[in-house]
Amino acid sequence: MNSVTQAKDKDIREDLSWSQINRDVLASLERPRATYWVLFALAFAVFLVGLGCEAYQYDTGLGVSGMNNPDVWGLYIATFIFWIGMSHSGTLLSAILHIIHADWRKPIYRFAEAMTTFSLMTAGLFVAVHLGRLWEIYYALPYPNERWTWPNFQSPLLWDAMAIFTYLSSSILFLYVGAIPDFAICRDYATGWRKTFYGKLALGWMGTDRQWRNFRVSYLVIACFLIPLAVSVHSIVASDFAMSQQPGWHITSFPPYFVAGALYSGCAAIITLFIILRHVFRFEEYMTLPILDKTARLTFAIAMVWTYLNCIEYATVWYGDSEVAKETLMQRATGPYSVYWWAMNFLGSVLPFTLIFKKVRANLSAMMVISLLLNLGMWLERWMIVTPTFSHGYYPWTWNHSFFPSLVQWGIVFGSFGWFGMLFMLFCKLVPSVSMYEVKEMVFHRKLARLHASQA
Amino acid sequence: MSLDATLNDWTKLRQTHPLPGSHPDLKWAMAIDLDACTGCNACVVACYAENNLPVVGKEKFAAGQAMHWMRIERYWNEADENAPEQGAQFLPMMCQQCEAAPCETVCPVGATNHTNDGLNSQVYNRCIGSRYCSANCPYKVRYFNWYNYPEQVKAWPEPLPMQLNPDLTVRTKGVMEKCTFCVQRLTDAKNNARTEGRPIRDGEVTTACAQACPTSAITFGNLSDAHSQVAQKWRLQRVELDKDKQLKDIDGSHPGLRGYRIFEDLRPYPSVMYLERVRDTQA
Amino acid sequence: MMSHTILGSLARRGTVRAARAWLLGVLGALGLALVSGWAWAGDKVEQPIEFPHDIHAGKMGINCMYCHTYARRSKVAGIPPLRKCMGCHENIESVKDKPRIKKLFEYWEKKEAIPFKKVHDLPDFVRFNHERHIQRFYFQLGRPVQEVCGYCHGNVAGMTVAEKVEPLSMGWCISCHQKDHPDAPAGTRVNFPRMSLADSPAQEPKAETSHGPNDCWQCHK
Amino acid sequence: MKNLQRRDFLRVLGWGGASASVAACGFTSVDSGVETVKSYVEPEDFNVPGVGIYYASTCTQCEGLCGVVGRVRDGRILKLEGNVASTINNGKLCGLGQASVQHHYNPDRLRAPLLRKDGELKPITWAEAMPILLDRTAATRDGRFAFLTGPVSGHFKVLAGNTTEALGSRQHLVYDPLSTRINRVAAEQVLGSGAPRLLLEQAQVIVSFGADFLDTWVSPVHFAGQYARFRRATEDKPRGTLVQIEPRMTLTGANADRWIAIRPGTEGVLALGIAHALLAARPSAAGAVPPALVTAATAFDRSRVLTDTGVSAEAFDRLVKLLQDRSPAVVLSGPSAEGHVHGYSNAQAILALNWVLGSVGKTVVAPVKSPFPQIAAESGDTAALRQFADGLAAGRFDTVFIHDVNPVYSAPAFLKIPELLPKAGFKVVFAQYRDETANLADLVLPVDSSLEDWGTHVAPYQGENLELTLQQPLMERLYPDGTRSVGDVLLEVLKRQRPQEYKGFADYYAYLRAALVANRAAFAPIDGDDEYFWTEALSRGVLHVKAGAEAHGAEHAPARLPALELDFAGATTPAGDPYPFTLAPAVRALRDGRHANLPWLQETPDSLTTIVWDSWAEVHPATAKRLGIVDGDILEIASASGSLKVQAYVFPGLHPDVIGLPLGQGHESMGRYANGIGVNPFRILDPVFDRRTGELAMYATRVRVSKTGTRTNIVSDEGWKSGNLKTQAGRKLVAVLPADKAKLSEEV
Amino acid sequence: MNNKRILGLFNDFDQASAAIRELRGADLPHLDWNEVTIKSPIEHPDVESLLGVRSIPIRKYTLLGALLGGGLGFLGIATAQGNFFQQLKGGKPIIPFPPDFVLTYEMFILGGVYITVLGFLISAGLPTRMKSDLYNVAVSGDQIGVMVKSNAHCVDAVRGIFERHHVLSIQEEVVK
Repeated sequence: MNSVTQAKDKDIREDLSWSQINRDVLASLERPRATYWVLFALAFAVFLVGLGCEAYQYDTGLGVSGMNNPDVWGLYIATFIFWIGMSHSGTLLSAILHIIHADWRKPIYRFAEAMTTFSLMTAGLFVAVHLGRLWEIYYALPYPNERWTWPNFQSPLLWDAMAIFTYLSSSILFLYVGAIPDFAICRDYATGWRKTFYGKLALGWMGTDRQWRNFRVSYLVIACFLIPLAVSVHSIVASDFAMSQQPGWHITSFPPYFVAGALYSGCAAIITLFIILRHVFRFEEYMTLPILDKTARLTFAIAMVWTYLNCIEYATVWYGDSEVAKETLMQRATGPYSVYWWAMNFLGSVLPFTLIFKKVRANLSAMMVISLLLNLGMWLERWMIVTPTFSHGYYPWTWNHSFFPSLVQWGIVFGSFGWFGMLFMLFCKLVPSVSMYEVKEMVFHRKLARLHASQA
Repeated sequence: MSLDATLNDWTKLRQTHPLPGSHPDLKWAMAIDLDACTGCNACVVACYAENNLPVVGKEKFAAGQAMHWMRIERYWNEADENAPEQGAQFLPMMCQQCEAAPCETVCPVGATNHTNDGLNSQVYNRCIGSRYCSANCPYKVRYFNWYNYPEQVKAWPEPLPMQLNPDLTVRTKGVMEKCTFCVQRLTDAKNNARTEGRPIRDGEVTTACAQACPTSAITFGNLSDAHSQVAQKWRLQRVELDKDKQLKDIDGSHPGLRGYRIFEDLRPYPSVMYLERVRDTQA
Repeated sequence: MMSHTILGSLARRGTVRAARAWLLGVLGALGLALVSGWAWAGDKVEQPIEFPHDIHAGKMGINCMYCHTYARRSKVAGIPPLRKCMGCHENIESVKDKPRIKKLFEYWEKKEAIPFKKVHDLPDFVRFNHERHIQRFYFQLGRPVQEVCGYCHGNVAGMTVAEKVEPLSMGWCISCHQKDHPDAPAGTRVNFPRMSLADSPAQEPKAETSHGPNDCWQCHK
Repeated sequence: MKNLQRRDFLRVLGWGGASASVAACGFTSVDSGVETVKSYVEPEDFNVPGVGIYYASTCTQCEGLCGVVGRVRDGRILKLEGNVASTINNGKLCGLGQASVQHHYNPDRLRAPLLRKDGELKPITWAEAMPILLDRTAATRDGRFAFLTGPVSGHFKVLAGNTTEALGSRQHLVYDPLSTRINRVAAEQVLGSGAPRLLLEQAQVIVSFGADFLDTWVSPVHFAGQYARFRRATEDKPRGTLVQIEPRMTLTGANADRWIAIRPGTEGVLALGIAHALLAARPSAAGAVPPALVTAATAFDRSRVLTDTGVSAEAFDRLVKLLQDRSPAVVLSGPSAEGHVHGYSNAQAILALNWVLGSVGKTVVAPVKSPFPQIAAESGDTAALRQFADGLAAGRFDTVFIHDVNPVYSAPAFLKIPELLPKAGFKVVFAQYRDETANLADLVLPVDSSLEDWGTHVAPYQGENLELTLQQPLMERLYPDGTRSVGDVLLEVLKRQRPQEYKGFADYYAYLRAALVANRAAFAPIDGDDEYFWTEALSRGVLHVKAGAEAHGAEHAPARLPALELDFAGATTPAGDPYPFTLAPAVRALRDGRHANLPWLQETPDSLTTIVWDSWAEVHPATAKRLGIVDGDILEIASASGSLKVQAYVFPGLHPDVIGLPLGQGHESMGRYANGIGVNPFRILDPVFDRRTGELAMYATRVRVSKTGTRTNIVSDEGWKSGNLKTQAGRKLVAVLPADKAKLSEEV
Repeated sequence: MNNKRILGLFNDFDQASAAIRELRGADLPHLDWNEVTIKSPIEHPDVESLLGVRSIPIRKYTLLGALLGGGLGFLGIATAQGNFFQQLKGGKPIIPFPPDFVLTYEMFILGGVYITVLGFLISAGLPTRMKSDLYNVAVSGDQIGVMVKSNAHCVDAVRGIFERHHVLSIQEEVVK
């Protein structure tokens, strides 16, 4: 009764006992709601569809994706950027908020971090899917070989590969290191194969002061590394375009624009997953409405930043002296893809204003819908960067306004969502998706703080 | 593979391109006279014949997956688009072999590089098909093998394969390809010249398109050889390889000059000079 | 100071074991990365006729180009036309009854080329020019022919049927082509020029531009 | 035999090379002992593996008959180039010529003779085929034989003629669906020669009434070369100006400085109008022209001409002024001016302008006369086909040979060839493909491709000197026991009919060799014995026929313009015609359809519309607007004699009353690349004939156009994908410079 | 000589810290202060004040890693480019700085992160076997453990102190 009133305005109930926390979270590893299995099956099915399409494309050639001479990239690269962007919010929550001691992140950063990792994996997948000769992908690796050749370090694509590899591995380490104490807890309470499984992962963590001491510092250090890394990753992805000569791409404001878009879509995605996890794992106590509220406000702020940079992009082109770039911009607004373009602008810049209403922020189903729409908008943004420019570039003879992705291409794009969902669901079933020890800290410190307050 | 090589190249950090005289002996280039070009397509077919280009068929052509390395573009005047009294305008467009090629820098595996005789090489078997080069090509003259034309599309049913030129490969699925200035011919010419211990003579070798062209609109040769036809044409038009603004554009004092390069302001420094089409306005 | 604290921490219990484990792991990974596939020489090939190079090139000391006559004027060295073999063997009574020679005559009766198997087979996207190498090393530098051919084909005089003794991989080609050749007379000096530069034009001997390996298209087609 | 040995040099070396190069790039085996390597049994020192050798021959793709050299490597013909020794094409070669290797390697070539057994064509061997052929021909009753061929020249013409004679017939019918006979007859009459030499490069003005000399007319590659020089300026000659007058824009029209759309059929009127204006301005010129013409011309004053032709006053005056100011000029008459009831009158009036302008003897000179009329080119006509049809209808033929033409496809529907052909007793078709005509044959004999066969040719249009070009095999037969040379077959027939005369010749090759060696005196001298003469002739590919003083034809040109018979009845069509449009068939690379099965030509975009792999109906933008037609609409084009459905293409290069329709597509049976693609305009041509020559009037068919309601996507290289972009969208891709600004003379 | 371990579990930090303070006050002979360890579900808020400042070498590892990553990264890339001179880019130097810096930046972070993690594992003594030490699952739950390693006599004293602060349970073992 009392707790309920508390939960309304407080991020978390302070009278949660530590053992209670352990029990609740560990429960998520054993018996989630049935919805979990439904979602998992769904994701798996979609993934299989994508897999089929990819197999067909691999065998027949990229032509089946419906791409053609001017439009050589299509949805693959667009979706690749989308997934890269998705990954950034994990870092935002786990690293940035960690450094500025915003402790409300604690219950939700773990799955955000996981999201980072898996969306990066998905993005990496698209690099492969998009290649004409996937089987020769090792040519891009800088390793000593009998050909005495090296990849071309000048290519932004190679920077991509490097940045993504760094980001992915660092995120995985960050996620893992941050989860060691929780693995220890799982180990202590688990039985059977799980005990050995978590035992291995826990590396024999015993919560000694020495371990905690080093743990705190290294965690902080890695967090500090992750922030510039995340920024660099998406700047580099942006430079894939900004460094090229295509009209509408050759814009200096692209990197910040991309980063903002990344955080934006990431936050939206967090809201989606927040709601899902809260339901399937009965995390009402931990993923509370106030936290959702904070996340939503953060999302709104970022949405505004993105909108601003979006306008900057248009302005740069508009006041720039490249007639062709201007033409391409107009083409986006009026051409065959104008529908998607306007939809993108609406979903990206107008829709977020619904988040200024507290009622909306507190309404789970509403937030679910909005967050999904926001991500749709962000995905469209990526597509509107890639395709319109290709279809209306410098060379009029090769203009092709009729490009539309084939079913195979769509299949693979959707498949990627299945693949992501599958991995993510799997993860949440195996790893505590709420960081137990940090929630404990949260509760502990908040109680402490209140005590001091009352004493004073 | 030596420290020596590293240090050696270290001295080249400040190298920018194109350098005046960066190709002291050999620089393949073209001059295409649009006044002579009639748009008859002889060059296009010659290119198909010389370079093992697959015939993709109607559906794939419709999908924009045609593989013609060389294409003849036909434009109408904005002025009399519905009553073309000035006739049409034809433009043979193939890889411009840029000196500072946008495609070269972006290839992740370095499958497209610059050769010493000023060509923009494309190594098919190194290509992994990221298609970044095509994305970055302002002329859109790079063509991607969307399918496995020899085996799966059956572009060469027996006995057509007997016509294939053994001096170059048939590109397989998933690699980028483009006009090579018929590099297989150039290589043979260089080989003969070296065997006889002499530099390459002008007119000794030419590309398939130039050789076929009934009106000799295409001139091909060694730009570094001051006496070659192509070099003379470039000089006559005051077009210089390493400038991004030619005399013609700088001041109006030379209205008679016809030489220009397409998209010069993007600074790719193309190796193909076009000569303006001339039309008699009195007629 | 730093070393002190690190050592200090290493001194602590459990630490040494951990450190050793990690060190081994990392070294193992590096080792794997370094041992990346190198092309190896091929093994013996079953030929329709066991042609004894050792007798012809070795014992008789016949010039390689007497039979492989195309090597000096074509990309491909080719194998001798049947008539070439007959030219001599019609008149060598002593060996007429040897099984291999019998086979040879059978083919000749059938007017059918002997389907020899390729031993030194390069990928189809590689353009190797025999003429270039023969012209330079044999005719211009006057090196002994078996040495010149041997650069790539090994000591054929020591084999019956030819065997692949060199990897013939790109790296292997470059390893030779990167060598400077001070003994080469002027005009044929092979110092493979890098992109010629304004500051060092001297680096560019005349008529030396753009031959392998500094030009992908020299060897790749 | 020598012949066989030569073929031996050309034997394919260790075939399998291509399959390897196809697999190239990627997974090719580099393991030892997987691929095999072969060599020749008998070496030829000039024949080095891995090195291309060039053999000279002749391109028989069109009547231009350019000299070519073929690159042969390892016994495979890889590519054709122009033969520099030939003064026809001077080392150049058009796309059509390039594509002839695909005739040679075509996957749809017949590989065995076909005999009709109980209604079905069944493959048989040559051993079986020859006796049947010989017996049946021998059984032909006197004179009841016809030999229908395409344009012929050289010794094949002789052989064909003799065969016909030997069978007691006079019916060697030379048929050319795209014949230029009207032009030839008119030129013969007006200029004194059927094929006068045109010195285009010396002209300052070319006025062409629909003569597409850059693409399809007479000898395109030759004229293209001249055109280049005509465009170039020198100290003594400014850049030439080209004016093209035609109802539908040809490639030549697209390259004109001034393209004038004229109402179809009124070209003659315009010509006389110009003549009138010129004579009025410069009576002196009247000296060369007969008063008849002068008086005739007076009838065509400016106002009438303008109303009749629909040419704008501005264009007319400019043209007249141009012709007054600049000289010399050339005036050409082309198919679109000649293909009418009064086509002959048109041609006369147009060609007569050359007299008025004083071009005769300057830019239009008589050609070198051939000392061998019997091997001179015989360009075909469509009258031959009518003759053939009549013969069939009357059941006058026991035996019919058809070679190098496909009448069942290219004959207008009203001639009913498919229905009549069965009336012939025994139909032998020499064919490379199983085309529409072959399907109706009793015996189909697969023939060598032009790259496997021997032959001699004399082009109907000659360069500065008279040439006899040789055709020789560029590689061994692809199907040694599948195909044969037509010459060999005819020789067999002749040996059966006239053993005495022909038993000396082992085969066609021997026949040719003997014939040329015997006449070697007539050619530009080659020292050495006959053997040397022959090999030398082969290596050159071209023999220059010595032109004796009497043979040179300058003085054969008439001193003045003979009287003309002008009759423009029907030049203008009555109002209220149920068929409001005139059909303008467009001749393209596929020519009369014989090249439709060449993938390169199908995939190469049409020069003006850039459409590939299809037919289309060209509609003028104004007309399209009026009828609400947009690109890709499926239209029904109906004439009095038939109708067809085809996609619309809105095309500015038309007179508004004209519908353009490309020829060559619409095959039912030819090969995988031709079948079912596009439509065949020949089918709907009306039975309209030129009054004088009786030639089919190709450009006189009237049609009506209606939308069927369905629509398709036009497949073309141009930006149809981008809202039918037709201009450069502000980029500087093709820059145009006004001639008066250009300083071309400084460029040489 | 230090051959005995004792682990006492307390209900919360207050009791645990009280116990430790007394332990400190008692300054027993043979008690090496470094052998006093706290085991807790979360880090003890004021562990320094209890156990005194103990070294944290992580940052040194970080510095080392970052420098190694950056330095080697740049050298490696530059050398690769310098030696693979077939790869000439029109308009670009053979060893171009801007791209190499981008990559160096990534290598810098990569090295930093990797070596930091390595450093963490090393200086936190991970991985380690559970048997090697006294442990109680309650420590990962809600109890605070204090562990002391010393000789038998000293351990008895420690036990006394623990009991005085309502220790919940005590484990002991003899170290071989």
